[in-house]
Amino acid sequence: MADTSPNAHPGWFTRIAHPGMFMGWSRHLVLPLVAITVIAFGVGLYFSFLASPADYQMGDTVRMMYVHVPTAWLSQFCYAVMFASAIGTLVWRHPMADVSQKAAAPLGAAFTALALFTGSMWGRPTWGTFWEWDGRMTSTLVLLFIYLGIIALWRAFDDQLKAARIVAVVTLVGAVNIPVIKFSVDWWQTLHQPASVFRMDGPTVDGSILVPLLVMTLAFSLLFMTLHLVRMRTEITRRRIRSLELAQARAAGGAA
Amino acid sequence: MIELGQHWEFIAAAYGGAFAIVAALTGWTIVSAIRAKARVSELEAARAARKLQ
Amino acid sequence: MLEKRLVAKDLTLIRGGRPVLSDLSFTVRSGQALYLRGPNGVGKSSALMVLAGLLAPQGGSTAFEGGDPDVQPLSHLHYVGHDPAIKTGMSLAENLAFWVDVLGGDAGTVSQALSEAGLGGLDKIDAGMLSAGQTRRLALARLIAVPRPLWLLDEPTSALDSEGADWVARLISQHIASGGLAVIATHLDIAIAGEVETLNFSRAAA
Amino acid sequence: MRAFTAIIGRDLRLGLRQGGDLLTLVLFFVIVGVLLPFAVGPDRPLLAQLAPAIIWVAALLAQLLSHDRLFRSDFEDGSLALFRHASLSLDGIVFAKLIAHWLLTGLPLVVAMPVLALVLGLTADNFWLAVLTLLAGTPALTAFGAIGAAVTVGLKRGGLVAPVLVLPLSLPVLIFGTGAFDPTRVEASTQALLLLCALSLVSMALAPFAAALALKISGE
Repeated sequence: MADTSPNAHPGWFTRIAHPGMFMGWSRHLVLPLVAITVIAFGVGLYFSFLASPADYQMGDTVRMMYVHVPTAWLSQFCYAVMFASAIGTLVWRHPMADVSQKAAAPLGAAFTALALFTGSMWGRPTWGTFWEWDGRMTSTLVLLFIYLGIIALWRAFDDQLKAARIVAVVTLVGAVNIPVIKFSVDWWQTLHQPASVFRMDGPTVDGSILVPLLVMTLAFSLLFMTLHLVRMRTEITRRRIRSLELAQARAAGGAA
Repeated sequence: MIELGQHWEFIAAAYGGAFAIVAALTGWTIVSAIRAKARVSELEAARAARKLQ
Repeated sequence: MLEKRLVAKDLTLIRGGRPVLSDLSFTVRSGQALYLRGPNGVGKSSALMVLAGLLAPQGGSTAFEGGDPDVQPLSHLHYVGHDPAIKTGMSLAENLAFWVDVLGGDAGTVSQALSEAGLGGLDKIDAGMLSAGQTRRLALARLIAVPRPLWLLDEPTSALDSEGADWVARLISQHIASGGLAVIATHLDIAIAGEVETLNFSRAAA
Repeated sequence: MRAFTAIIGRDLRLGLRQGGDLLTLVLFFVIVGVLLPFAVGPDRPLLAQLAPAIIWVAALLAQLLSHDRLFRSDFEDGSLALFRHASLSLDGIVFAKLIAHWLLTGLPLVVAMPVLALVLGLTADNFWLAVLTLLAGTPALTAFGAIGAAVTVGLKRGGLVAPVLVLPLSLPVLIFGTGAFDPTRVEASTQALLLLCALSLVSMALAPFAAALALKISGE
């Protein structure tokens, strides 16, 4: 790859994580990942609709939990991936960390949006409203804004190598700030007593619900891994395109 | 047909929305991967042609 | 066909309280090129901008005679200034095609013009990847893609190597040989074949 | 006509392709709309009542943010000078740029509106009113913004001057925009909506001339 400098001490990790090597070994990973993802979704959907009963309290609306909980989990897991990648970018300046950061951001935004959407679909029949200024919902909304802001920042840069390090700083700041946001929103909630209070009684998780929940969480996590891997590969290819195009422009020179 | 009780619209909407977003994400990922691959092979062919000259 | 003439009469221009041009008069005919020469800051660029309709002179007038009466006066000319009017984020072909559409040329000429400008094969590449010289070539490709009788060129060879400068000289020579007019502000020599006049600007213009 | 569509096409392409401007704008709109509830408190009935005002203030600020880039890049890279030599008059070109600008900055706000409506607990009737008023009113905002942008395009630090010029001009849009939300007085709200449409039509028709004149002077 044109955009990596040869490392002086190539350890096993460096070699595996070298973009060229990565493209080599990850090629064989895509199809198996797709296959298990599809199977996991099949099993998960079977359990969510056919092999699990309606909750005695929530009724059939509990089935929405099987998409809501996994996406809500991914909305945070994805940020964790970006956080780790941001450290990789800043500390080791590893090109693969940049690529991983960039590939994860839209996925995180999509899963966060999905968590909010399924949450509000669940909230309407359960609480009687699509949206409540509840601490968790509000801070998830703020998380979505942070994701979208990061994507906008990525897109605002022409030079993607420089962008990676600046975005990494924002990602770290966001990671530190998210607990603060969560805390302050909860505090805000108690400060302003809402006009109408809806509280969800913590449902006792029964085995029959736990199984589809776990399988669907696994399925969504596999989906994330698959998409992330393919997007990373595409991003590396894009960088190669860029260097090839630059080479072509240079080669053309000014020859009339 | 699976019986989903009185709130079936919301359940359908939640799954429908989830499917739509996941499908869009997957479609976008696949399309951009294919495009990038096509462009890279085009450029590599051009480079090979340049080297031959 | 009527002979085309660019007539400038008694042009007077004051910018920022400083007189830049005073009573400048000249005529350029079909098949003629006019050099505006002199050191930096004597008003060569300003004179071109007046001719291009970008600056309103305090006195005097410019007129282009013998052009197509159905076309508005400013659409007879090409102006290539310091700024290339090229957008990064669009490919070379998209950039040139845009100007062909806006300036009113034949859309089919884009790829031909690019290769004549020495940018053949780069059609799909982002304009942001070009070097300064290539960007200048892309700006000059407009002259090829959209035929117009009057060319106003401000330092057309800047950022170009000697080979590029030769290309520009050939381009202008062909243009005036086929009955075009050109006014060129330059402090470098451009070897144009054909009828060439020179107007020397000096600092004494105040 | 070809020049007209070419300019719209180019501006749309650049706006969609580069810089994530569109995403930033929509994000800004939604964040401003969500910011106010934090100040007001999570009081649903109160928020529902304030929603039209919140939505319009958010739309106004979001649009304000976007005006600076309307002419600046064309001014800086010399495109504006070349537009003078186009087969289309500068007024026509500015009009084309306004249309593209509205498609990039007005329409996305209307599309993003449901998000705010949901969060603010807007009623269904008011939701459709909000969509209508935004559709009717944002062209006027674009038109006024274009004049501000054209006047300040030659200034190195025009960023702060333009909003100060444009905001007072935009006041009528805000008044009619929020005036249309009165479910108890259908007549008054219809009237406000019609006035909003009239304002948009007139300002979109006249702004290109004023902006083109300002651009000609700025270019000197």
